[in-house]
Amino acid sequence: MSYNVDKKGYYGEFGGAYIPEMLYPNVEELRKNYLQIMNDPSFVKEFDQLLKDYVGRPSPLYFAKRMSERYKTKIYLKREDLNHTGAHKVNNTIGQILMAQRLGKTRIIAETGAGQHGVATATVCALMGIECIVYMGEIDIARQAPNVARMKMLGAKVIPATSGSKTLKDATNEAIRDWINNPENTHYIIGSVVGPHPYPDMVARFQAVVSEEIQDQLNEKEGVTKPDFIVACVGGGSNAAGAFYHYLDDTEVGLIAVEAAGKGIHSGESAATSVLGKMGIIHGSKTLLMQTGDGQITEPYSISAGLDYPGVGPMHAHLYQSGRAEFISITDDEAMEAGLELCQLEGIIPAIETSHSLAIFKERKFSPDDIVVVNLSGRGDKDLDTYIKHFNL
Amino acid sequence: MSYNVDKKGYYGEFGGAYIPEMLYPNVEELRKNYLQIMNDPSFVKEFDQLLKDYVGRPSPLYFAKRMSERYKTKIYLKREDLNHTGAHKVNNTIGQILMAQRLGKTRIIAETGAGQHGVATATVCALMGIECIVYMGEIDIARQAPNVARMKMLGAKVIPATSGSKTLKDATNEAIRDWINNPENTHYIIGSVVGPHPYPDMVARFQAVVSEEIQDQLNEKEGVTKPDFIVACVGGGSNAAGAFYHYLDDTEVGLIAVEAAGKGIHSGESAATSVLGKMGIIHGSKTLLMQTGDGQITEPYSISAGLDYPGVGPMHAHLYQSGRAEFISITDDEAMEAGLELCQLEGIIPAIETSHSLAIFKERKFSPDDIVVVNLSGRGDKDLDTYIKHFNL
Amino acid sequence: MNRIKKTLDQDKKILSIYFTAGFPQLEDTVSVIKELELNGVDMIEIGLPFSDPLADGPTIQASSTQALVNGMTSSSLFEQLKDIREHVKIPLVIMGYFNPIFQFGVEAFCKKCQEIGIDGLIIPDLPVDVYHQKYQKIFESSGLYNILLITPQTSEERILYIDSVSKGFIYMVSSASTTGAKSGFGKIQTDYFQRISDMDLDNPQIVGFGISNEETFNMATQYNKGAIIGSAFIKVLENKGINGIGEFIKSIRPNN
Amino acid sequence: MNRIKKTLDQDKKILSIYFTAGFPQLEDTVSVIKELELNGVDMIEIGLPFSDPLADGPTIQASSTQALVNGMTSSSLFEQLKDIREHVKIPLVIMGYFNPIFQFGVEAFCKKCQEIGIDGLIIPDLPVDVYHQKYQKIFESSGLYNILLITPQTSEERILYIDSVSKGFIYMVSSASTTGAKSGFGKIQTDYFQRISDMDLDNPQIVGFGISNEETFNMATQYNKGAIIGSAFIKVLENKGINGIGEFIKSIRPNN
Ligand SMILES: Cc1ncc(COP(=O)(O)O)c(C=O)c1O
Ligand SMILES: Cc1ncc(COP(=O)(O)O)c(C=O)c1O
Repeated sequence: MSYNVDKKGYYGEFGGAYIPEMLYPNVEELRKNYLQIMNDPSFVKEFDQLLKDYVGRPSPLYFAKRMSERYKTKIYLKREDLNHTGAHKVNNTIGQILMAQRLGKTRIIAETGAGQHGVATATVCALMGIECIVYMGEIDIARQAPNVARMKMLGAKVIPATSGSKTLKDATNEAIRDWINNPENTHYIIGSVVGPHPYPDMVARFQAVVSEEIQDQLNEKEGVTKPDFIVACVGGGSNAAGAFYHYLDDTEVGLIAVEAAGKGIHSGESAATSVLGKMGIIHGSKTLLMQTGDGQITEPYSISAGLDYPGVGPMHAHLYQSGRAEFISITDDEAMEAGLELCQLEGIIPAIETSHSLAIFKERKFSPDDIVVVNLSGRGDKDLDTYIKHFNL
Repeated sequence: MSYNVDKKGYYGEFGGAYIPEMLYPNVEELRKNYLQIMNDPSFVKEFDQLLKDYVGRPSPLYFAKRMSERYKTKIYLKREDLNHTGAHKVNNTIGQILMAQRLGKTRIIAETGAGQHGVATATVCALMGIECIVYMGEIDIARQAPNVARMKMLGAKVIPATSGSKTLKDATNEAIRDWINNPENTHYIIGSVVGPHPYPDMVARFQAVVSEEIQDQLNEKEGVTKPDFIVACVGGGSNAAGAFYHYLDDTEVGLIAVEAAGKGIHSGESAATSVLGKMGIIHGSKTLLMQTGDGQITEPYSISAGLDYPGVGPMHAHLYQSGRAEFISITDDEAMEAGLELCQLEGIIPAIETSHSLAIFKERKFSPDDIVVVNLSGRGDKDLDTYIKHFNL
Repeated sequence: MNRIKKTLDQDKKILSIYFTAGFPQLEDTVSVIKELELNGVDMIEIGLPFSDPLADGPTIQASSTQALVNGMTSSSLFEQLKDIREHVKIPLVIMGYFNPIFQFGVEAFCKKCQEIGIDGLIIPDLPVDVYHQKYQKIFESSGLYNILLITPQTSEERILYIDSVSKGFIYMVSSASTTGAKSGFGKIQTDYFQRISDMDLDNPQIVGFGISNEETFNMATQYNKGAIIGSAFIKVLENKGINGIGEFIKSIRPNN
Repeated sequence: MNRIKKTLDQDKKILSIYFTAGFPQLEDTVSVIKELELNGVDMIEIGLPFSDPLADGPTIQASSTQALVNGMTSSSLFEQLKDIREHVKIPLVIMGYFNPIFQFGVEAFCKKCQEIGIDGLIIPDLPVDVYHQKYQKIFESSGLYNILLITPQTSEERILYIDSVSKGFIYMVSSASTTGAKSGFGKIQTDYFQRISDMDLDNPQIVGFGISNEETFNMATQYNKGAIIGSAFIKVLENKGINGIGEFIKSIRPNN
């Protein structure tokens, strides 16, 4: 059984391209070309070179000594926080801007939640000298102010999404609307493994550099190419997809996906899609989705803007449904505590998204010999205000 | 002629250890041991390992294509902004925390201007589980709020310096006072190539990893191990010292040090020490120093907190006096423009300190074949407010 | 015989109106439909509101949000419409995004439509191939037409495919846009209308998006079988309520 | 013969007072000196204010800042003191950081001191070896004593070296601290005093830092030749001005 995408763009039952006809030419153009472009040696060379010289890859695999001592297991942190712009998101935007160039696009749009994807998109657009418009929920604009400032510095136009919950889902709607209105010259850089096929697969492939590096780095450090567990938080699921990618079909490696339980899974203020979601269609993809009995998409909640999404990518829906991955939900408070703990044990301020992953060590035991790789998806600079307020520092 | 330190701790006429007797045992202990400790293979191994796995070294040497096109020369950026904590400062704090451990110290103090060194110190203290106190000028606390927040998250105690200009110089005075009061258990992690011997040399050696990497990276990219020019901003001078280090005595490599001219060199609000300074003693070192005719140290000014220092390290005083390095002064406005330009041409938001270095391309011509390496000493996340206000974004 | 076919077989230009069910008030649905028929409209698209209507512009989006706040659901729509065929003769089409229909169950949804006397469905985010492979049988066994969209960017090959799968008419999106985005047609539109007209498809085309008044209605229907007005009509409901319908419809076809 | 030596040759415990020149008012320098002598003080350290007095605690630091604001400079201090020897007999020592002296020119500074009748200098940030190698000759040719510091952390070897280079007395810092930092002496201090006393150095020692009242003065001078009061005296000037001097000095040595 494969847990990767099939030829039709599905992961088991999930995936596909449920898009209005207006988007068909765009998505189809991409679908027809993406694999060929990605496999083109000149593309590979340019992508790899930028990841190395511009993004700063490989990101280190860091043995977290003091955390390992505290939790009595071997904890490695995959340092995506050290990437240029501060999160894993840039792996994907580098890939997609090169893709957009090869497709002859001259205008880029993107949605963003935490702002990391927006910054990563604005960054690559500046790098290539291409116009950039970023849609961002009004609430997220307020709670991720530093990232809004960064996008402006980088020359991007940030447009607030004022409908619905005014967060990531609505920003995505607005971006899709923009795309519908600009079908010829515009490439939509989706920021996670969501959206219509081929986006989930394309984004996962760009992020797969994460697990590719883990293999080598673990081999260097531990003499094995696979860990016992990989842990990653799941908003849409791109950092998890990247960290899991090369281990998807190797069931000796435990995959742990961490979702945001907000104020409690059943509090009504949560984003724990695996528990609360049912199969449905969001943003062009059939996947697990938080919704009312009537099929209206629910407004999710998480203290972390990047996990505040009512769905998960179709890969993760399938990993959940098939039992291939273990899904754990972490509340706001648990995440914040774990974030502070990492600061004070390892001197690393994680993004609040990432803090959810770190919180699992209080929830779940590992044995002393287990090698547990946590994907440290991003740094917490964007979240300082939230941390400071939460802890009254 | 050597431009490096001599056995007595001097660079030409500059340097030495002009310290009160109260500090003598501390400084002497360090002086006696630092070289031996730094050369110890176990130290080297631990230092290198942390630089690689924790800091994320080597930092890339990135060919800035669009900038190179604009300025018609070959511009490479040494990406210290990609280091953990976002600047070159951490190279030194990693080294010094290992030094402090080997000296049996259990308490760390530091001064900070921009907050980068404070964050880098708080970080390594968290990493090692050692108490950390950071002195920071009251004005800098206000203008570098994100870094204050980061230090708090990392468990450091930030103490405001309220005397004098309430900036870096005064924070340094306070740190020295603390050290005088705690001579036995405390190591003072100075953040630049300033202070009494052996600090300038020790810090320069820890930062020398920068030019060491440049040699290899340039060789890989251009087939030569030396650039025509290296450009770095100078506050105290640590990032410049690191970038220059392996080229100090190779006069084929042009060294360009960039100082902050604030609102204009002769505006009375400046930090252009090479132009405005005279030989004097500050913070235990004989060096160039902005001062009144009466020998009172002048309150410097720069929009960038990290360059807002009335002296330069003794190495730089000597590089200036001997003519080995070219010194250029850049105003606030010129720096800010250059910072924004980098954002929009290369997708990199530089620290305002670094923006001073980038501004030289408007000041000084290079030929098309010149290889110019700019040390991109830090990222601009800490400076977003200042940029946004300056440009009314 | 499906009412859509019967209506389209007439030798006249079709005026079709889109509105959002449960808007402005929850209980307005039936009144709006009756008033539209009374004023000579030929066909009606009843919008089933959705939380995330990504092909719609601000006007229709806002009306959907309001309808949801009012309490509109698939079940209550069916409840409201259950006796509609006692009063209304013209074709009725439900237009809605796929997720609510998927949650209701596609088959159950179609059966409900059939019971009530709905003639067709427009599901903008249900692509033709998925429809073709998974749902066409269900639609056909319920006597429902599935109305598919084409746009100026749709390739000739794909138009032929859509035509082959379509029943009733093809919903011809006037320009690359969400609903309500642009108004007025230029040469690009008329060229497009002409091009499709020249393809001589099996299904007639009705134009939607960007039609707001007599001028755009006439321009669109010069090349095609009819036209659909959505956002402009929603604005009427918003501003004047049901009482504004008569005047608006008359303004579109003053000589009717 | 240098006045310091003469004073220290007396068989009595020395009370020395530190104050900052030009504080509280610029023109107070001479008045303070006269008043101190009048009240039986044995020696005076005249502080030359510095912008960055890193061995000083908040009290002296603040007085320096104020003195600089008042306009105090090396030149104006020399100007104020030019006739001082017409009025004052006790030893006068200038205590200042190295940079202002360095800017004035060490030799010029020493010559000025000699002209005026200053007996010694205390330059806390001029280390003994630099003094020894570069400046000792200048000092000696000006008849100036250079007073060097030792602290509880100073090694025995280094104390011997400092003793060999010193003239007049050794400034014995009572504890690891900046000025004014701690008050009261414990066993650590008395052990340290005893230890130094037992070393039988060539130069007598005078204790400074942390002496604020009769009790600490007596305790310190039990082991040593004398003691210096700084911060505590500055506070008196701050609070009561010159008029407070008499009372304060009496409180230190009530039986004088
Ligand atoms: C640091 C970080 N981690 C995780 C996420 C969640 O996204 P994904 O699930 O696609 O990795 C985000 C989204 O912004 C993020 O910024
Ligand atoms: C990014 C950055 N660059 C440069 C400097 C100046 O310090 P130095 O001259 O020691 O490199 C600082 C100081 O904080 C800094 O943060």
